Amino acid sequence: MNSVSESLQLEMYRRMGLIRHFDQAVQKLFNSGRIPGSTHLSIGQEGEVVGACMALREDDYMVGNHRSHGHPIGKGAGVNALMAEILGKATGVNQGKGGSMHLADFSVGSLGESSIVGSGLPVAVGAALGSKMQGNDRVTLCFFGDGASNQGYFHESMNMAALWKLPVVFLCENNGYGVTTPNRRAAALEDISARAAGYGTPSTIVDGQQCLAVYDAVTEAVERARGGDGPTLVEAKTYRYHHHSEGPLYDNMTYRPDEELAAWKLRDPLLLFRQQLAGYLGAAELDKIEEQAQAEIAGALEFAELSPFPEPEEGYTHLYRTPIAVYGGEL
Amino acid sequence: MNSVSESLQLEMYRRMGLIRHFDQAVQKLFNSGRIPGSTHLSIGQEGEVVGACMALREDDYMVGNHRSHGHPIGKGAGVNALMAEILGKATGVNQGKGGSMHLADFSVGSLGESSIVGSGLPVAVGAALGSKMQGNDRVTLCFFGDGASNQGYFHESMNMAALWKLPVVFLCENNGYGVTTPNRRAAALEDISARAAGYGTPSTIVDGQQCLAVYDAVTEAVERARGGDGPTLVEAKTYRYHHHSEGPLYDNMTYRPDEELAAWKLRDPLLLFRQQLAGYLGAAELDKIEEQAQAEIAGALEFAELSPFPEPEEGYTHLYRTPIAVYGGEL
Amino acid sequence: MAKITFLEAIAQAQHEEMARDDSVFLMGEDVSGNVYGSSGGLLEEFGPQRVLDTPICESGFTGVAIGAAMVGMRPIVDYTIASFMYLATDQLVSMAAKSSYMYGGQTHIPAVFRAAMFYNGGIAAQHSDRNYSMFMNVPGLKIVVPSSPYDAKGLLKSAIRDDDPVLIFEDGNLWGQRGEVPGEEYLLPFGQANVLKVGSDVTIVAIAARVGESVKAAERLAKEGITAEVIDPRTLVPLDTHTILESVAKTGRLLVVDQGHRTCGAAGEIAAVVAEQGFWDLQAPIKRLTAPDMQIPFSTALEQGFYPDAGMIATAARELVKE
Amino acid sequence: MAKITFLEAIAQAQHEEMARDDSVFLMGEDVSGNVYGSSGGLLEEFGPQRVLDTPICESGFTGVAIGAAMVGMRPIVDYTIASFMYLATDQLVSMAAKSSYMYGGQTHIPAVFRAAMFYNGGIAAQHSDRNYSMFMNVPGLKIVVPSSPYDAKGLLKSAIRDDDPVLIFEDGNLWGQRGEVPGEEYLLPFGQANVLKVGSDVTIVAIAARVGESVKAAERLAKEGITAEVIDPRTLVPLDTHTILESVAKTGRLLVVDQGHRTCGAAGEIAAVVAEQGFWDLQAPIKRLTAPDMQIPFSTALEQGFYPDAGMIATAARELVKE
Ligand SMILES: Cc1ncc(C[n+]2csc(CCOP(=O)(O)OP(=O)(O)O)c2C)c(N)n1
Ligand SMILES: Cc1ncc(C[n+]2csc(CCOP(=O)(O)OP(=O)(O)O)c2C)c(N)n1
Ligand SMILES: [Mg+2]
Ligand SMILES: [Mg+2]
Repeated sequence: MNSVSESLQLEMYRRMGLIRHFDQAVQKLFNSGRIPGSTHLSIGQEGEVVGACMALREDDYMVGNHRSHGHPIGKGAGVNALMAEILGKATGVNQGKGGSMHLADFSVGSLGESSIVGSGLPVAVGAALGSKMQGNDRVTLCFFGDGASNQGYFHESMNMAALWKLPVVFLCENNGYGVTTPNRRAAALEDISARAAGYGTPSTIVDGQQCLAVYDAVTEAVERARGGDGPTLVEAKTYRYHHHSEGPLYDNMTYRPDEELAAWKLRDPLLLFRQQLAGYLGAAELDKIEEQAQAEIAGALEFAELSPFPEPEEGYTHLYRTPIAVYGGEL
Repeated sequence: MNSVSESLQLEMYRRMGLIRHFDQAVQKLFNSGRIPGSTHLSIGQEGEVVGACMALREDDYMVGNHRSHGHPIGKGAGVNALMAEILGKATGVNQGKGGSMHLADFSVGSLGESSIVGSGLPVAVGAALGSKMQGNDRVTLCFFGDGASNQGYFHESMNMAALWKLPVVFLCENNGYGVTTPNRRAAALEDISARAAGYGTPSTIVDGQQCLAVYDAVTEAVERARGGDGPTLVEAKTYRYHHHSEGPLYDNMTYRPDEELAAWKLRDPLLLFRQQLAGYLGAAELDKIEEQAQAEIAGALEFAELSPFPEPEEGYTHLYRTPIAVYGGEL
Repeated sequence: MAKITFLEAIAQAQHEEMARDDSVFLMGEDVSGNVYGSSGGLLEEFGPQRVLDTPICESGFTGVAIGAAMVGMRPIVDYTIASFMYLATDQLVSMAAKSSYMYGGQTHIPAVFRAAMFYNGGIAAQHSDRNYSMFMNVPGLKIVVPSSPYDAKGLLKSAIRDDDPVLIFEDGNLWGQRGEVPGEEYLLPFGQANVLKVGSDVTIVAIAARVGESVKAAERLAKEGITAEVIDPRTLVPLDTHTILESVAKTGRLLVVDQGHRTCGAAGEIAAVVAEQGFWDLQAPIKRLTAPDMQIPFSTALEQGFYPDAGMIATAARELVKE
Repeated sequence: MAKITFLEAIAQAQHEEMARDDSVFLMGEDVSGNVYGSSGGLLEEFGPQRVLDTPICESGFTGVAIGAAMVGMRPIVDYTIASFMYLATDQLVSMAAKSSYMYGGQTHIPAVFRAAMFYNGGIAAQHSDRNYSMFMNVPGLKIVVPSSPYDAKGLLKSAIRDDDPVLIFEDGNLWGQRGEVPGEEYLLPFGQANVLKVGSDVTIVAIAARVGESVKAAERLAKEGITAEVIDPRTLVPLDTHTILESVAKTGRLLVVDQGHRTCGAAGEIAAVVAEQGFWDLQAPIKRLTAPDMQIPFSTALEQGFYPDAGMIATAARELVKE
């Protein structure tokens, strides 16, 4: 950890702040009815998101999921186009076609956020296979939840990655719940990492609230992957402060005790980061970074608000790269 | 093992003989062009098939797969209707609708042989769930291959069975190959049983050529299941003497060395059974049993040959239990 | 009669059938938590074994339902969203649809598979599927598409008692809609269409939430002197071709309205049946109004206009009547 | 011109494209072993990395292909049998078909998914699927159904070069069939039907192995003085509606022949298109000849007669011409 440069730590803190403020802004937008569909926030999980992403090289790949506002930000995406996407604007990263559940930014190696739980796992393995075939040394990082680990995709992906020694890192964001179902009522063993043994794959459990701990674990996994020694399963124990998704659906739900949430909040990843760096990086410096992050999100919000909605015709583009005639509604 | 009664041992030997002769008869039929489609023989695997099935109670359930002529026989099905099914006759156990890849006999608890690799696993878990819900103490035994263990179904099924402590026994018939692909080029670890640890499930590796060893291992697993302690993964190391399926497709294929086959044949399950019982059960007695088995298969063959083909109209029945009008070809 | 929501009707049907028959149980992700509102009160009454939360593994738990059905249980599987059925397609097609047939009637699969369709809600491509048409191509399944609380309850109860695998597609746009549902028990048979409006100028066959839009369109058209007959097939497999053909015999004109994609969709099937069996009655080309053959965008600015509404239906009907 | 089998044509196309473009590779179960004969010589020439045997995990390795495509590879996935695509349906629909659209064109999936259809071979319900129709309902996929060695090679080469996900359904009943294939390189465009017989009495649109049966039927009919125009669409998505409509404008009669199930099948789609756009040209009801809406039995005694053959096609055409 001491090997992590000061500038890198500042950048980590900055990205954690960006994600926190991004999601807080999204929450407000959602509550005011500005965002259609459903939206999933990662407030509370910023530590593992940033720690894992920053262990990557810029040209490495990353695959997210339904709870992926933070993942592209962690990987270095600009926030303007992400925020515009959330509002369904023409300037959105997907030109308004994807929205909250598909915030991908391919320009920074964020290879898509599939909201079909577990479906990103084999895609990440495929990207790693592609890198290997192309003879470059890129690594692919795949985020997935504790809930996703019960999909067959997890097994098939672990097996292929281990068998072919592919440069992929599996990062399980174990936040204890899939929607309202606690992990212990969905997985036979609470530690997802226990499953790695079945593939002869190294695994590790890491405190997901400690950004630097995650960074270290993933750095080791990335080195292993880049060195040709195959995948690693990293399980980050973490927590989402919000319910599964925004909106009234989960109001008054009792699937998790209030004390549990309160206890986790005491271990807030931004807070812990500050504590850990206390003395080494000054509070003023960190405050400034956070303020800048907040300002950047405010700017993104303004950018998004001022951006135009796409023209209806745009709904009929991008289906194919080589277009063919299809029935196109009233157009 | 010594606790296994003589009559049970005789019955084991009888069923092994039935399976061997059944498949040898099927091979001849196939070679003479009498069987459409494709057919998969389990010659060489009779030890594990019978050892596992006979550890069940008569009212227990069993789920097979594409290589399942032996499984229903092991579970106690009559051979006439099975052989007639192979020939597509009206007297077949499925009235000619299923054929070689679907030799189920529900009357003895054989709950279907799905030829979609791996798809029987969750079905077995479902049968076990049903038993638990119904409050009976039936156990379900699920056969699947080494190849099938790489399907997502394996993972999902192991997890649910372990999570819910269901009365199911997973019996992996590890014959070293899926079609032409050796297990070591398909699974990250050669021992499938290693995967059980990820679900906190007990597992064991057993010599699949030793019928009684399999019987013992599965008996223990069945007791655990019946006692409410959940699933066990039993991996039987075995070998198929024939290629994946009958016909010329695999002629001259070199995916497995001749010496390997020769070595396994020295450990033929029927041979080993005789050796193990030598002195205890006389050769004459065993010869007689095998001759009777052979005669029974000859009888089944005659029954099947003499049986009529189904009438074409029969092709339009059984789609639904509560029929509805559907477009029915020329009918 | 009480006015209840579509969702309450579903909940009632499940409740009544679970109370009636011990072998009926509900399974799926988060069903005990009643997240969406169709399983309220069930956990309290029937306990966690019969209101079974599953891990997230659609292919696996569909197989579990099928296995349980084989040994005499009657599972109701709730996928929550129809898009997740793609993970379970192998079990639905290779096992649920085929088992009775390939085992020569030795077994049968009395299971219900419920799935909601949340299109038109800014929920983007991966959650907006209206995919009943794909499953209509699979012999061995029965396909139900209720368009009102009354239908939802009566059809779901029939589905639970049916001895074959039944897929119920619930239109999420209808979940909150209220309608009259009798206090007494009733069942609705499969294969009997509902004629919501009688008319003689044009036949409109519509599916799920398009039924209400078509009724609205018919009301507008009536003011212009055009009488449209609005037919809701209620079940797509079996399909009540008789009612549709009789109507076309009277009107000579057919408009099929569907929120699904066009190519190989339910609307095309209905059109083809009439082009074959009702051809001589037709006085104008058949017309399909469907969603475009396009994936579903997130932005409301893009999604609006994707699904035929009352205005589009009325326009199409008017054109047809002129031909 | 050399006469080669359909399978050899497939093998040639793969060989040529792999030699031409390093990013093309083949993957699937047992592909290196060349079990069925479509990958002969590839292992020796391109090595095990580009002729990649996968574990048995259709859903996973389909995702792998998609991920590889996202980073610039051009995978050809061989499912061997179309029935196994059900396990991969989620990846095919939710990822392959949707990624370009939902990411606003940031990515695209240049992958080919090959699947053989082995119906009519006593291979029973779980291996006899002819399921292109289900995937025709999914916008974002392109669907190819070659009916001859010449078409197979030219269409497969185009598919490999296409920047979108292409599903190729190979009719197993044609694998051994020989046909002329030029030595020089050629590509066949998508969306251009092939008119195999010119005629003026009836239009027969046929798919895959039904094309040959239709040509045979047309030859019999010719002897009776009935001239049938036989059209092979070659690709079902995109569909060359223009050629079909022009033909119907001439003949006034349409027979669609398909080995798939009827309900929501390709034949119904073609019928619907003509009932909409070619209605005024029609002089008789449209007729579909398809497999029954039944699962596929094992026994030859039962399966025979399930798929429309030359005799059935000729009979249907004769009846149509009389109307
Ligand atoms: C295949 C599939 N099944 C169900 C859902 C609905 N769903 C969305 S997120 C989610 C829970 C996922 O839990 P987990 O993987 O732990 O991720 P988390 O939400 O906790 O970050 C579910 C069930 C889905 N999107 N896809
Ligand atoms: C889903 C699926 N994929 C592929 C196949 C083709 N196939 C039939 S058996 C088989 C090999 C299975 O290997 P294993 O599970 O080890 O069983 P074994 O044949 O060795 O008994 C394959 C690939 C299939 N039937 N189903
Ligand atoms: Mg979670
Ligand atoms: Mg094997």
